[in-house]
Amino acid sequence: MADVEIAMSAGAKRRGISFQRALPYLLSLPALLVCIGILIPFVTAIIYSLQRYNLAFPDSRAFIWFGNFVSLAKDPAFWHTVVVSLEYTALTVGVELLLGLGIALLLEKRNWVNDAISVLLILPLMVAPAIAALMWKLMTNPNFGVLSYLVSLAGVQDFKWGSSPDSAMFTVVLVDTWVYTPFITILLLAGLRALPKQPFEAAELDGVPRTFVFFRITLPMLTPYILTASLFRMLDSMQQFDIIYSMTQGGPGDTLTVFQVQAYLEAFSFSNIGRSAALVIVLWAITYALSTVFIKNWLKLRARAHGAT
Amino acid sequence: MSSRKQKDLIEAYYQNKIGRRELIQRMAKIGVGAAATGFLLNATATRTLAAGGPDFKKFKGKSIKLLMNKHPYLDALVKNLDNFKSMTGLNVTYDVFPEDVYFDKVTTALASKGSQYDAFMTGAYQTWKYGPARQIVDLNQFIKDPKVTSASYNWNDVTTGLRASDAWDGKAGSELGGPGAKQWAIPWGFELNNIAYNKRILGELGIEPPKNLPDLIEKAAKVSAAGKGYYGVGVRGSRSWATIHPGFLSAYANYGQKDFVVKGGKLKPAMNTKESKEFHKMWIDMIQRGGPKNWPTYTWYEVGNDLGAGNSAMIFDADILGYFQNSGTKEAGNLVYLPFAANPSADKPTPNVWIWSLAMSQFSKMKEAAWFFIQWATGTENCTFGAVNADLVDPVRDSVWKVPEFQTRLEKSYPGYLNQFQKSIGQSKIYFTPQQLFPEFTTDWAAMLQQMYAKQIPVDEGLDKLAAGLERKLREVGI
Amino acid sequence: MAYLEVRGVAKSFGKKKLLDGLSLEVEQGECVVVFGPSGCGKTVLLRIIAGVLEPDRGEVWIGGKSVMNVGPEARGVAMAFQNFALYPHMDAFENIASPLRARSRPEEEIKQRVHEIAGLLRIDHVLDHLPKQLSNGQKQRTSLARSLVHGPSVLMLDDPLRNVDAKIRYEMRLELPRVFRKFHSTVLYVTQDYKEALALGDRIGVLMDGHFEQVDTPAAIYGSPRNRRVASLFGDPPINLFPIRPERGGDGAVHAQIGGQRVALGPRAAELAGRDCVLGVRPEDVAFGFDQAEGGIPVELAAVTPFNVRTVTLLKAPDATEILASRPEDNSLAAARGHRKGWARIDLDRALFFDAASGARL
Amino acid sequence: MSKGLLRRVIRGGLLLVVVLFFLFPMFWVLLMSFQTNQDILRTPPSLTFTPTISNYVALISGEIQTSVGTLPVYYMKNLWNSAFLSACAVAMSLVLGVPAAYAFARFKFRLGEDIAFTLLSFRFAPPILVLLPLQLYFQDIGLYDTYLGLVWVYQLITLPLILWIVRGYFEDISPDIEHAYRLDGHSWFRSMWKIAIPLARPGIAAAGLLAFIFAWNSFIFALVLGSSDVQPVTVGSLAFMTASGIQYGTIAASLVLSVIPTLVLALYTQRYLVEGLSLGAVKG
Repeated sequence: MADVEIAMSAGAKRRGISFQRALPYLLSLPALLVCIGILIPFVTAIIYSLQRYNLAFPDSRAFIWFGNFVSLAKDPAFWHTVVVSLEYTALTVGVELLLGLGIALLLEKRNWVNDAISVLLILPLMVAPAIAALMWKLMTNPNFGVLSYLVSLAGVQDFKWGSSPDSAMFTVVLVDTWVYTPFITILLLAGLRALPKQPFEAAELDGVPRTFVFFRITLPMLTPYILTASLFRMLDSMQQFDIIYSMTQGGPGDTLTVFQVQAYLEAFSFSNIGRSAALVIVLWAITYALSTVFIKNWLKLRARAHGAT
Repeated sequence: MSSRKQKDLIEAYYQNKIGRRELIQRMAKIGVGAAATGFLLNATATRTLAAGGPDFKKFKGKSIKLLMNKHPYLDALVKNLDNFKSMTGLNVTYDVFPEDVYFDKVTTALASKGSQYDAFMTGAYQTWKYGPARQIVDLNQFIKDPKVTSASYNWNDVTTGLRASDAWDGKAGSELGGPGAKQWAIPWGFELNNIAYNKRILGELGIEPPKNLPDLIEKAAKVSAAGKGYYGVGVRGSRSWATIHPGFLSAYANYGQKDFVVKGGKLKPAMNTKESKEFHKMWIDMIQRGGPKNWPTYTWYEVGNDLGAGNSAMIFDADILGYFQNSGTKEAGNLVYLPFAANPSADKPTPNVWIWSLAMSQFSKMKEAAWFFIQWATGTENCTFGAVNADLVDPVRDSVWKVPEFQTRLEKSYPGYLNQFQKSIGQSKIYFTPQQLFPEFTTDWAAMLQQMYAKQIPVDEGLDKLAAGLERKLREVGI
Repeated sequence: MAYLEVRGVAKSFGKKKLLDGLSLEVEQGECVVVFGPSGCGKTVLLRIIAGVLEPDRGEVWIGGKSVMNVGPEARGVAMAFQNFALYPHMDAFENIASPLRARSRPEEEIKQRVHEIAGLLRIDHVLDHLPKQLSNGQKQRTSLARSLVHGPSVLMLDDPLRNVDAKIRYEMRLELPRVFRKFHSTVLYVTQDYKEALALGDRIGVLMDGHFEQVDTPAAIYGSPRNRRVASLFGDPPINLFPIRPERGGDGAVHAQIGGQRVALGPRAAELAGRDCVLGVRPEDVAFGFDQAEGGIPVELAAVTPFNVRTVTLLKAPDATEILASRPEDNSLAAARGHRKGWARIDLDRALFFDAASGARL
Repeated sequence: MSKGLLRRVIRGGLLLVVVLFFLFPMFWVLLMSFQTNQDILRTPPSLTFTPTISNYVALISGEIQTSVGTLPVYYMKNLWNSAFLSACAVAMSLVLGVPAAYAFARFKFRLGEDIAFTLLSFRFAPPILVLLPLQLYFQDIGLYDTYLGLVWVYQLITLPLILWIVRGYFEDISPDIEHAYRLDGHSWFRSMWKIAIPLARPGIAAAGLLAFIFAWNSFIFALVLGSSDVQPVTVGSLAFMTASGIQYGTIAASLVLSVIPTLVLALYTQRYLVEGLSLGAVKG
């Protein structure tokens, strides 16, 4: 408790009280300003979202307040988009978190094998999702695809991967998992190795069962890292585009019409800027809400973690 | 060096003192290859364009910038670009982007009203957005102006259907190339949709080439049923307009079906007529029994890969797609091209076309110079060069198709290609109803086909749903 | 004026008022021990003086100047942290050298002074170790060396012996005064161990409820605590406290009931007659014997604990009042088992009287 | 004992599965990069082929052979663009982000959390939302088609990542260590520079690496905000899908090449990653 407080006004110094007070701002504002600069367009986009604005109909451009949002709310396709996006996010983040944590635990011990693996595992992350999707599309091709081939050897004939409404979601989640699990693994591995050793040694001595150690010591201490990792994954998954678009363009039918795919089509193919902006604003609002929850818990956990000391 | 000799020879050729074959032989003697000869010839030929009136040197030393799509047609053009430079003294720079992202680039470049690009490659469909958006220029003003257009440009040499397809008055539903139509772009190279088949496979199975759609469906099914690892017919199925415009719309049109009809000045979806429903049933049936297993993710390159690798016996897609699969692939040399009238009661094919055209940016600061480029690029000389010396496979000018070298080249290694072209070109044009919502409704259409294919929705119901949805969208924008 | 002055410093965290207008004066070269129960704000006080924590109110003066506008690095204050706070990525040498580097001293001087202090604290053999390779004792000495190496004008030690084992604690207790003298620094020493406080402090400040109950020499703190709370903080076994109500008897002498026995309180209690107060008697001032003694209290011997050099005995008076007595170790009580009767005699000249209500000494 | 052995076996088995799942596709791509398009497009796919380096030759020499002669390839330029852009973007983010992260971790100041969150929220401003207006403004202020402009925009990707990850590591360092350093007579800046940053280095390395990768993989910004002179590898790789067919072999090779720089960086940072952050976690 005291420690946190102290941490927070650490190095307090009143030489030129103004300077002291200013210091944190001086440190953080450059970063803020740089981003603000870019975010001016963000405001413009918000204005777009309040207009009837289709490039192909320049004369009918007009300010219509929340017209775009209203028509979205009335459109079942939109609600479908919301559901699919959330579903996709939940699935990818969930799977990748479990997998990433598991792998991190497997690699926790330091030896050259694990070190080697932990580098190699980053490889998928280094492949641009667009290209990764292209390769997966080839590997899942019914004729040339090595995966389709292996699957058929395993006895599953004509698995349809991205081409069937039943397996499309599975396929894109699979690719997403392949690409992004390493992200979580890295962060959690770093986190695991950052944990203070004492409690574990103690538990070891007392012969505490591993499962108990994991759930009562490891997991709680790891939670801040888990939150950070899943926060960023959530942000990216909500906005996933490359993988889904390159694999199925949102199909089959409307199986995978997530936010970004819809927004992309509206803007780039349908030139319906207003509607696209509205879509993206909604997406932005959702991510904003979700991450606020994350951050709140994150800060709470940090506070507790430091209070403990 | 022997450059003087070369000039003399070419002069001689142009004054008909010697024939083309003789020219090429004698050029070869002094160490100039056929392609190079072609280039030199073109240099001279270009002078006829140059001689046609306009002061092409007007912008000497200035420069223009093009936005281009990575495409064999572009490669053909680039090979000959120096001729344009020397003709006009203009400096030409160009940005090339992969097709996968090309139109995103164009859309944003135009939407931001940037003046960085003067002219760019586009399809006719895209101009239905760019035109009404006032992002591109009506080129009639240039074509009809002798001060900027060479007498030898011979605009009417460009295939009628294609010229019309790039011209639209901007009113949804009105006829392409009709009265008052604006020439939004100039055709340059195109593709029409017919059948290409693998004679080895059909031979193996003792199957004759298909005569019409019902026949195609049965034969495709037969091929797939043969269980030899290959399937019947390759067509696109991805969730985009690309699925609608090749084979599908060509056959659809051949059955006399329309996407929209105009009622009281307003568009009305026409996909849910009885005939249309029958057609859709046939099409879906064809894919389910004789199509690729992953049809809903099939884009043009999967269709092409399968044909070239001998996984599909036939494709109903762009002729040039089959053309490029006939070299450097496993099945190279086995491919045959076939004019295809889907409707048994139709006597001629009615291929829908994709036209690579050149358009001019409204925001260009060098419009006249840009026109010079477009004029040269789509002119007889350059098209001939591309067709003869490169892969400008489907040039847009009737005269070019008559060039003997081009014909012999096609005949030699692309059996039936010339024939399928000649049988089809007369009826080759865009069969879509021009309108701003083209991408929207074609995407919805494709998505609906995918649902029908997956048996998520019966064809009839699906088409009614589709029509209703489109109806609503049309009302929203009031067209 | 004093070298280090803390003037009415207050600091609270949220609701919790930790320091409440506290003041303290420390002379040059003097060692003041800040003593108090844990969580009484000792550490916070040091941090405020160090300048790493801002007080809500009040000021800190060093060498006659207010240092409120001076950063920690410029106050000439050194501090040894309870958790040592060594730099994990620097070896012991660099840790110790840090203050000298900050003052950009020439390399050879740094070497020489680091080795000097390291030798003095007997860690010169581990100078090339990283903190994680050091034993607790070595860590503690390293942090101490770091705080001493540049001869700070004010040295603050935050319970430095808390995290080290008994042996080192004992050694250091003897060693530190020598070191302090050598560097002639003004020392502020925080501890919650009263023996440490008595052993090291020129003066002891007893910190309670956010202020100093008493600041005085060890002898005074022990011998004449300002109130019963201070009194009961010092001494092990703790002081005996008997609630009494002195009465003036017929003979004019003042008496009180202790353990059910009427005891004459002697002249010191003369003016206490008739008011409730508490009698504080340190165990060593209680004499126990088996023979009846004048003014003695009849007790029975409840327990005998040999307590290193002294024997502590728990005595029970008939009214169940418990009296602790300690006496030099001897074997006379070794045999004393079972509830032997005996007599306790209180040395009233050394007894302390507190007001029952306020607890203040009378 | 045998229980421990069993555990080791299981552990090894699981690791094997993991490695297979994550590395098989990479392995397959590597194989493809040494095959001709014909070999790749075989049914069923097979491992027997005569390796060719033509794909790499084409990429590196900048010339690709086609049926109608040789065509230029600008892949190496794309590769350089990616490397340069990502490196600059990450460098800038570190310079801006680490001090900010330090501020959020060490000082409680009004609006502190709000600023931190705002900075994060930039991460979820979807690109296509800002692209169109951004291009307008970039043209006005002359940043269109400049490295500077792109590096700036890339901050949207890299800065929040670095900021939030590094902040966590700073907070894990006991403030007392820095207090001690201050009391030794060092300024706040030196204590940040000599204590906080070295102790958080593993975290900074991890964050930097991840940021670099994300910058490396994004191409939509460069696509819209630049000419073909500044396009990254992703766009470069897509250039091998043209109407004349899709060159899987070349794409695979381009993918392999594009991974190398990042891999090298990863191997370098690995030192810090596996060093473990035990230093960072010195609690008070």
